[in-house]
Amino acid sequence: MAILVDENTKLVVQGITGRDGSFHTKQMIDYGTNVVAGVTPGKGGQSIHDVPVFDTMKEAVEGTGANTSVIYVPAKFATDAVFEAADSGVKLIICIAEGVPTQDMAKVTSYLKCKGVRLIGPNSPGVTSPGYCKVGIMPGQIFEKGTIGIVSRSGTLTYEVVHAITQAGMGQSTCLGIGGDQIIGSNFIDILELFREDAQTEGVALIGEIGGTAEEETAEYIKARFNKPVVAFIAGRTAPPGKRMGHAGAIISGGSGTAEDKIKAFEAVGVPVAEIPAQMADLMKEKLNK
Amino acid sequence: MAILVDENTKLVVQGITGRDGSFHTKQMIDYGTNVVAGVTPGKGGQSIHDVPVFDTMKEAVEGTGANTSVIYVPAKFATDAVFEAADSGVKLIICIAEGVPTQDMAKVTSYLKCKGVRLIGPNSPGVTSPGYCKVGIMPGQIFEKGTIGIVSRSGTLTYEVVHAITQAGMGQSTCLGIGGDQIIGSNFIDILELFREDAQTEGVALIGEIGGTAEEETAEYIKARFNKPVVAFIAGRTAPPGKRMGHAGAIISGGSGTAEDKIKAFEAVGVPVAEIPAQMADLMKEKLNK
Amino acid sequence: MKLQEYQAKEIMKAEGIPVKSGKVATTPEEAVKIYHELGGKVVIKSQVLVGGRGKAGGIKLASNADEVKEKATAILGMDIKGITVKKVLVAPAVDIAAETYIGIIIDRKSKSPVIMVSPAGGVDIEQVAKETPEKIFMTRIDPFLGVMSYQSRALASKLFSEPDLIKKTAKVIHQLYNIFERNDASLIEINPFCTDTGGNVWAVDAKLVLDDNGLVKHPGNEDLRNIDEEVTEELEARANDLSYVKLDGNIGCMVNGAGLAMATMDIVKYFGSEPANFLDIGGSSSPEKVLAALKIITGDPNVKVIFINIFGGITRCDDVAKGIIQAYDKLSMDMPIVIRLTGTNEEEAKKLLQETKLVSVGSMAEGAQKAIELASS
Amino acid sequence: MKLQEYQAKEIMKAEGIPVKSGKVATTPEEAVKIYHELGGKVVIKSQVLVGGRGKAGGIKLASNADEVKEKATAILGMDIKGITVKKVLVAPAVDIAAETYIGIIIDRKSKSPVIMVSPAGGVDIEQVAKETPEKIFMTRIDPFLGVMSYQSRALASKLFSEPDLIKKTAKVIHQLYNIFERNDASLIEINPFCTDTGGNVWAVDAKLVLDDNGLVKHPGNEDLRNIDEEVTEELEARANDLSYVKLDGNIGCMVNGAGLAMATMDIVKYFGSEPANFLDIGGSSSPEKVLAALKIITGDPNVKVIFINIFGGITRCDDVAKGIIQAYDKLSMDMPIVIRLTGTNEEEAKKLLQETKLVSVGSMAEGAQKAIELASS
Repeated sequence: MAILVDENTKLVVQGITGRDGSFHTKQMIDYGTNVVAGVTPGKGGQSIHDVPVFDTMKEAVEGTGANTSVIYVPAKFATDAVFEAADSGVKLIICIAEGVPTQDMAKVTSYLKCKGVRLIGPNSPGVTSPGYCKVGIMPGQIFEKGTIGIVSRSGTLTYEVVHAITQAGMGQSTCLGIGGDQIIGSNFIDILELFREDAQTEGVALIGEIGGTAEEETAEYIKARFNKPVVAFIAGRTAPPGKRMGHAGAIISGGSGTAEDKIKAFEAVGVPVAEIPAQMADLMKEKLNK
Repeated sequence: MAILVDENTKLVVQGITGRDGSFHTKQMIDYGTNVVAGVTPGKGGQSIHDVPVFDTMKEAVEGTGANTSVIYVPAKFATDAVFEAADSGVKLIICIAEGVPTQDMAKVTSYLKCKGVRLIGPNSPGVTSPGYCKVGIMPGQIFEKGTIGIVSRSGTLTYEVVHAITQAGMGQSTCLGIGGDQIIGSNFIDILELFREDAQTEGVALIGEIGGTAEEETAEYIKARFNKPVVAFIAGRTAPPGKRMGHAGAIISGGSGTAEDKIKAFEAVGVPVAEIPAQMADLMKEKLNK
Repeated sequence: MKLQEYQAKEIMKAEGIPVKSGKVATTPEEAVKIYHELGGKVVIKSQVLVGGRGKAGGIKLASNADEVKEKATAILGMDIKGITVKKVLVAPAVDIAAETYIGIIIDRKSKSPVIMVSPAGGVDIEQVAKETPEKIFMTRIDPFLGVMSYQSRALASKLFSEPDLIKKTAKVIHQLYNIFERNDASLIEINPFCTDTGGNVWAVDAKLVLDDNGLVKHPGNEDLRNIDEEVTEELEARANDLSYVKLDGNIGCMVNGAGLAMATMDIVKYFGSEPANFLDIGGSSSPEKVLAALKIITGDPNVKVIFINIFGGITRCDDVAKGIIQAYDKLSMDMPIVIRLTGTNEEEAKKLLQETKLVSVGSMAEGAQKAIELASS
Repeated sequence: MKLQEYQAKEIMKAEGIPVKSGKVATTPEEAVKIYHELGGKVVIKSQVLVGGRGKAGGIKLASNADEVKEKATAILGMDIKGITVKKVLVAPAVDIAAETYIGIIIDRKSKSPVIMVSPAGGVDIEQVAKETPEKIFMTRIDPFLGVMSYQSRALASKLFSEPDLIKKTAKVIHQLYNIFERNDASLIEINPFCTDTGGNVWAVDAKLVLDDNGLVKHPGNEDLRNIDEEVTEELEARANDLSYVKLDGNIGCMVNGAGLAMATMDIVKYFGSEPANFLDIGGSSSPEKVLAALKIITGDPNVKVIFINIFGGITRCDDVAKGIIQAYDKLSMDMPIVIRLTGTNEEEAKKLLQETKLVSVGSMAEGAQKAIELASS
């Protein structure tokens, strides 16, 4: 089972000949991911780590039956790459690229919604379903197959939590970063909807951060509809208001978007919030033993 | 039953204070159409033929529960009017305006598809379901309630055929013009799909014209999927090649788009084609008696 | 609205597309002068809006002043499909290495622009489509997105394999689309789109057709209209918002709606005669439009009978009647008029027309037969 | 990237939005000169990127040359929230009849731009939203369609009832959106958007924030950056593609990823100390970035201990290790360094770091506690 990626994933890597694309293609193959194709314009006909390279996504999908794409191209070309992927027939696009302009993303998400194509990211570390498949840039060695779903607005902080969960003797169903930008393809609620339907997932660890109101909306959703244990962590409790902390998502505007509000919202719907990342494992254990 | 408009239609008239909008609102009300609102920016609060006028479509729909819109505004403002209607929540838009730029329509149809809103037209004479409701500019006195569906790329030629069908003692389920422009909201096939599902409709009279390949595609569709008798007429048998005959749809380009090709395509799938409009009634009678 | 080659090329050049610039001459002397300005071999091309200029002898190469004079003299004044050549474009000849095709059109089926390219350029593209369809490559363009880089790159690589030519061609595709979108065009085409022996690309011919319905958004484009190739009646019709096409028969037709107008021509022919024209007075008529329409019809010396076929919807029969009555006042309408008038405000119209000497009929078939009978009597 | 009021106004003016133009002065004498050029009452406005200028006394009216000199002298050099005022805008005062608000922002939830208007302008809009939410009107804009006329009309009619003012305001809304879209802005705002007693509309204040990620598409906008309001370290960080925010504690942090970097600050605080900074070396790191990051941290005199917290994904641990080794060579790193290094290429990194005197820890909690212990010893 797991969500988004599993043993049926046939992956095409956009930007496979770049430094990151090539390196992580190797990492993904080593993890067991079925990488069927790569795309780099002008390099069609070559191969990288025994993966055939195509000039266009259309050729790659037609030639290999790829159903999922991961994008490693630089931000400057990422918008075009997402549109190309959407037009090629893949149904899931995972965009690693960081620094995509927000208004481009407004167009991208509107277009994809219409096409019925799901996007994870941009600025996502990828999606890993331990035991099945790893797509993106996450370090493979930290995962253990199991029953905890992990969803995060952050990249490296996700690894931190995965690591803690694994060390506490719990495995994961699927772990993913949805990206910390202002506009992203899939939000917490979209992903929780998938975890809800996934028989393998017994509980979810959710990693939020300051800025926006996604966590507050998610708390409302959990109350109304989500029937599995959830524990949370919010990064940026001590961030000074108004200072930009890397992600566009991390701007505190006025009274809303603070860690305090988010923690309050989660606790009000019975979602305990860890004070430091490693505590999430303890909270989850408690929740599951109840 | 009937299709598109019926006793459940709650109509809002965009451009209700204009010459045509006002005149045809009266005609529609006299026919029995449930006209619940009108829209003209800056004239909110007035009323025309006892119909309340609103400044915006949003207010009109929220205030009256309108579910269908008809657009009488001039071509110059029609694109904006269609987008406004699509955003207001109505699920069916009937656009009478003639002369809408083709590239605007490309955007409109793409947008509406995404929103799940149906458009008839532009450059449509409207939709009439005799006995229930008349939306548009068709002369109401020519209709008779019955079992024949009529769909046409032309306006006045539709009335001609309706008239002939009525005079031959047959009534109509729903009659509509889909518009003769290059890009239209709903094509023959979209409408035949509705007639297929409509229990009231026993046979369909289809009025095509030269230009494009809509008739050829429709013939293929009829062969594959349509299970009720169809008779056709094609206008422009004698039009000289290359000459523009009013509609954008009436440009013959190369070997395709001629009346000859269209007639051949229909006859090949068992759809008889009338030589003059009035013959359609005879052909329909024959078909139905078979 | 079709533009002349030189107009399309000026627009393309302003957008940055590589075009060998030339100038337009209306006399052989001007052509020679332009030849001297340009220096080197030139091509002299008749500027008319009809196709088949090359086959008709309207395009010639010239290598010296005498040849330029001789060929310009031959082409200017030439008749191509009924149009007299009044202008020639004199442009530097391109040292062609390869001829390809690039075009953008509106596709009814996908309801969006489509870019079409073919490595087989320089010939009629419809011929290519019919005979070697595998040489035509098409890409649908989302009207909201415009051309994406991956699309232009993929299309360009169907024409050329050298990376530099692919890059140059992809750029031209974006530029063409910009022109297409910004002007509400219905067709833009470069055929042939050529490479020369130096690795450059050139738009050697150019075609641009603007959507008539889009002109209102770009009022400046109205200045590009080539009125000297239009029949006077057609000009007058457009000025009155009528749609008119002159034909060869003797039954003058005035109809509301393009479909019904075509069907009226068809029925005249079906009963054995020939229509003198196609004339659609359009929707939402006014008495003035009817008067203008009748003026155009009565101005055609071939017309023996007028057949008015009106089925009122948005057109109101009483508006039409008022126009007819005005026409009786102002025009010498000494020919028979057969009228079929039904639909919206029919009763009001009939009252107005009681006094006239019109032959009123009940159906369009009856009207056509009556008109033919009167024309041959 | 935030722009100054005068920069935003110049852009708005170029787009055709009615703005009372003024000029920027850096000395009281210049301010007086501008006052004489303009003639009449002026407003003198400090040009700094922080909010609350008015409350801080950074905006003053002046009716004669003496007043201008006096007030410009007071404002120039003033400290507003830690920023020294170096420029003032001297502009004609508007005879204000009504103050309203117009703004465009990106809405995360609807994933699109949203236009927000309020008849309650001239005050903090977030205050209005909290206290009288019924005075805020919002319209979602489809990113492909842009502002439709029906939307601008409806929004404008929430501000004014006179048809002429509605028309003028609707036009400004379109113009604002054009600027917003063309520059990849994340916010554009006129507050207050005023009418004067003559029935004109005016942008009396102006705010424009550009999306940092969009700057690459508009290279010219980089020239608008106000570097004199930025801390030197932050400038240096940006030049090296690092994200750095100076704070007040003594634990220097170097982390990969914004989320982990915030969590690292939080954990330092959780264990009772204060971080000296936020520093995210980003994804896809290189040894050079690590070196630059350590240079910035070691340049902060408050820093007593460096806590390096790396969880490698796209950042490879061996790249980080190489950077640290280079830093040992080139910088005087005499303070203790606590390092937590795990993830991609962890083994390779550990081999490289064997020779160094780093304090290696197994988890971020352990690292934070160790760093605090070393800082207080």
